[in-house]
Amino acid sequence: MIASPGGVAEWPKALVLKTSEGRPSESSNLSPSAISMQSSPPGVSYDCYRRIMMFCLNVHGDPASSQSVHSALQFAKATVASGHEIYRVFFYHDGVRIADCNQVPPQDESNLLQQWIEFAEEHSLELTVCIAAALKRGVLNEDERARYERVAANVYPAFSVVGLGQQIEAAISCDRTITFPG
Amino acid sequence: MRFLYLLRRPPYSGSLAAEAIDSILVAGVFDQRVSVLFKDDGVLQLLKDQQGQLLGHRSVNKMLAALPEYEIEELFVCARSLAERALSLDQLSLPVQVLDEVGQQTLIAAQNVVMND
Amino acid sequence: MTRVTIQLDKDGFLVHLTDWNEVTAAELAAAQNIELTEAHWELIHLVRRFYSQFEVSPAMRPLVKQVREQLGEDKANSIYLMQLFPGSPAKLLAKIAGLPRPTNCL
Amino acid sequence: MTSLHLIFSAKGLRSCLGIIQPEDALLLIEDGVYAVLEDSATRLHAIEDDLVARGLQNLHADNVQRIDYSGMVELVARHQPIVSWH
Repeated sequence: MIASPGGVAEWPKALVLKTSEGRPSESSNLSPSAISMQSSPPGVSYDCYRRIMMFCLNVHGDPASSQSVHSALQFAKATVASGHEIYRVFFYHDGVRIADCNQVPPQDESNLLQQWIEFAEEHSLELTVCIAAALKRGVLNEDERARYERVAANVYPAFSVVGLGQQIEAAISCDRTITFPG
Repeated sequence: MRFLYLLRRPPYSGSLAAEAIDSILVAGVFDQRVSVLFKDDGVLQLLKDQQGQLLGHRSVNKMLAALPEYEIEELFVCARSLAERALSLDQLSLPVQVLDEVGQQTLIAAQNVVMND
Repeated sequence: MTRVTIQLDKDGFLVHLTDWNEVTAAELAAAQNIELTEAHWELIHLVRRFYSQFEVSPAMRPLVKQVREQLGEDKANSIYLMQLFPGSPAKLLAKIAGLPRPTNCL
Repeated sequence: MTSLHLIFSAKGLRSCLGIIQPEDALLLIEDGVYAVLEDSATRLHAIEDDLVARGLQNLHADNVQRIDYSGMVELVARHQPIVSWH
């Protein structure tokens, strides 16, 4: 039986899973009354049924002067731990600087780049940086280095350098788009 | 899908406004239903007679004028943000619809995706 | 007559947009095996007007829209544009017309 | 569906307060958690790490529900669109 609150009709790719056993959301400290609930069908409690969702993340902030790269990572980790999926992480504006492999964080600060890379490898996450925003900020992969005849490529290989179309395509393909602005 | 771009930055804080417009134009190319809400300092992007080249930038009002060419014609501006800056519609470079708070609520509630500058 | 060297990037776009003139355009076109005719020039001038008005290089759809408005319905289709600027007309036109690489090319 | 507003600054909260619907959810995140010092009327969620990191853990009022990132994931899953206010 498939049941879902809020009407499956709104969710064209609806995949409703019964997850009463080992429900990943049990790690949440939200009490059911703490968040506004969609009305549930009679006799069906919202938490009995969960649907796996696809999220995409836009990350806009400079890793050195904003928290957004950090928060986005914490959110991405919680997303995977909750059983949902990350379709793509798109770094735009100053967010593209996270891909610069020349970052040397002080020993007493966390290495955000390293954390993103490890997390992405572990979960086969697609990390992308916007090519136009990256070029402007001196974040170049080998192709762009050669194209513009610059001295050195500095994009960590875990990141693909892509066009803005990837940002829009991800938003179209996902259930939710979440932006961490700078 | 319905995309709303919520633009709240002034036009020349670095390249942020111009980069957001680049993203809007691509959303237009993807055949999505795209609308734009100018709010807070974002309304300043619409002022006429900008000369961004003096700052080494593209003129944001000119880029915005391309939106109708990409068939993006649902442009909205927050009434309060205009009033706070004592701006009137004839000072803006594009035809926009003024939305009060209820209008903005309705607009946002109708979206699948809200993007930021 | 002085010889000038014009800097192109690896994809053949002008490094300095101010280097553009009609002679440059003809050479940029020749490098793509295109001999410029009147039909090419009216499109080159059209996209240059677009850029001076909007400061963005047009993607395909706004290009077709402008062609419809300025040059007429019979030219406002991608087949016509592809015949003149084969492959990716919006990108090739930007290159030959001395506009920046379209940031929104997909 | 109803919206989730992610509030990244006190300025962002002021901007969005006028246009939230009663069923919308609001989440303070990053520097947005400083808004707990200004607003004690609106029902808000706040990221616990962001409160605690800034020494605000004892300064927020009853209107603020502390959640962790998995709580944020739940909020995101239950609302659409997600609106960010920098």
